[in-house]
Amino acid sequence: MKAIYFAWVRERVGLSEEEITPPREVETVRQLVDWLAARGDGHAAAFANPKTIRAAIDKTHVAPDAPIANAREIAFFPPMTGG
Amino acid sequence: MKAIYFAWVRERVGLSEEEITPPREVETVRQLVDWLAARGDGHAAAFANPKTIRAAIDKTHVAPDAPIANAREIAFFPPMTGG
Amino acid sequence: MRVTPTIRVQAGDFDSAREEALLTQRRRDVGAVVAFTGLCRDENGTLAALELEHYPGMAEEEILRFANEALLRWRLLGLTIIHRYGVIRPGERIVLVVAAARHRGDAFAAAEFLMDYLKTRAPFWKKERRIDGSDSGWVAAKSEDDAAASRWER
Amino acid sequence: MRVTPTIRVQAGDFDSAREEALLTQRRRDVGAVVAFTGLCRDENGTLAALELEHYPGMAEEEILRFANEALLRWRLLGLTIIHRYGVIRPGERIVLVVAAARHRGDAFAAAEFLMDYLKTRAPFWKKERRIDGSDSGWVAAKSEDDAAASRWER
Repeated sequence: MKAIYFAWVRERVGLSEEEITPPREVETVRQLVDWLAARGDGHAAAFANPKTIRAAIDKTHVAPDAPIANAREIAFFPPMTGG
Repeated sequence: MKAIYFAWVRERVGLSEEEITPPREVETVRQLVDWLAARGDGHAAAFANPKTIRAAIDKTHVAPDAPIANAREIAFFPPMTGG
Repeated sequence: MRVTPTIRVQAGDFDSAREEALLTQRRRDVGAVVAFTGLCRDENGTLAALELEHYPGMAEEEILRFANEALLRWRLLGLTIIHRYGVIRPGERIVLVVAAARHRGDAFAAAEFLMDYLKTRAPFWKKERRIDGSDSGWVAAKSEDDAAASRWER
Repeated sequence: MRVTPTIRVQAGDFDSAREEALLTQRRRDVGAVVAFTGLCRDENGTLAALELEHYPGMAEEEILRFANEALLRWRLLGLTIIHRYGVIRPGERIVLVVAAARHRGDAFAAAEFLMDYLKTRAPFWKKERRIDGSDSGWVAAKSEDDAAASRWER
């Protein structure tokens, strides 16, 4: 699946997007955040405080306990500041 | 003092405005309405239902018990329908 | 800084974009502009025009009174109110309220407050002229407009 | 008659007067138009520009979702939402919401609802670039915006 990052999540990770293949036991958004945080220093900095991170699966907001099994694209970003 | 009329009050009275000299015992807006209603058929039709008439003294909304002693201009009109 | 509202009661049409531009141009502190436009509506295709009568002098004074009340209640950076009188046909503009503020809550509340008051307290009266030449009389005041205005009492 | 909202996410500026005209022209049933414009604000004179990042695709979809929710909640005759991205300087426009309705209450409520949701749920992020060349970082989400959006939950 594709992971994409926005705003300071993107800046800390150092990438706009990447292909990821989490292991089968990573089942929810929350577990994926923990798994991503272990990928390197940038990822660790980006995901240090999971409470400040929002996620969307295939362009729809999801909660931390949402399953990721069928996701093609999962996005991580800070709280939105539009308008 | 000058009495001026708007909307259907004006149409029923048949005048846009007129000079009036109410007697001394006519002290309030309510009393003036009753006095005006006795001036003729048009006035009687206009002021038949005092509850539907609003008044302003010198361009400020007033209540029926407002004194008219110092009024230069007193206006009568139906509830407003602006906007 | 004291805000001076712009108030006009006029027979002619107005240009909302120009009024909005006048409130925002050459400044960097306005974050929100709410512009309300009220138009002459004709749902069943029988209205030829509205005839809007007003009380000259009092109309401007009364609108200025509401405008100053809005400036006391909300933090506004600019305020423009224009109300037309005379013959107005379906689809034409009747009234404009533009409120500029730092924050959207102030601009929305002030514009809505002013419209509720214009509907019920500004000395204007609407008469409907039908396309068959008949005159269907004066528009009656609506109790829901009184209710809307009374929300703001305190 | 079903209303199809107009939604655009674009880098360029927009023309509010044109968008308003598109919602009202050649019709006689619109009585109220509320147009909200959000601008880039700089109160202390240190902001060079905002950089607005967005999530292409999701931004449009999410705005359409709110727009359809507004159309379910209020009786609207037309709805246009435009949100810019990219570099926006102080005084420039960021967002436009125009709601047209028979009655003003629907137009006001829909526009305010949409702005509250755009602030907190549309995938846009603002970064401030200072005139001294420094970058003061990403604008933090405000708890008062969350509170404003939560008013509409039911």
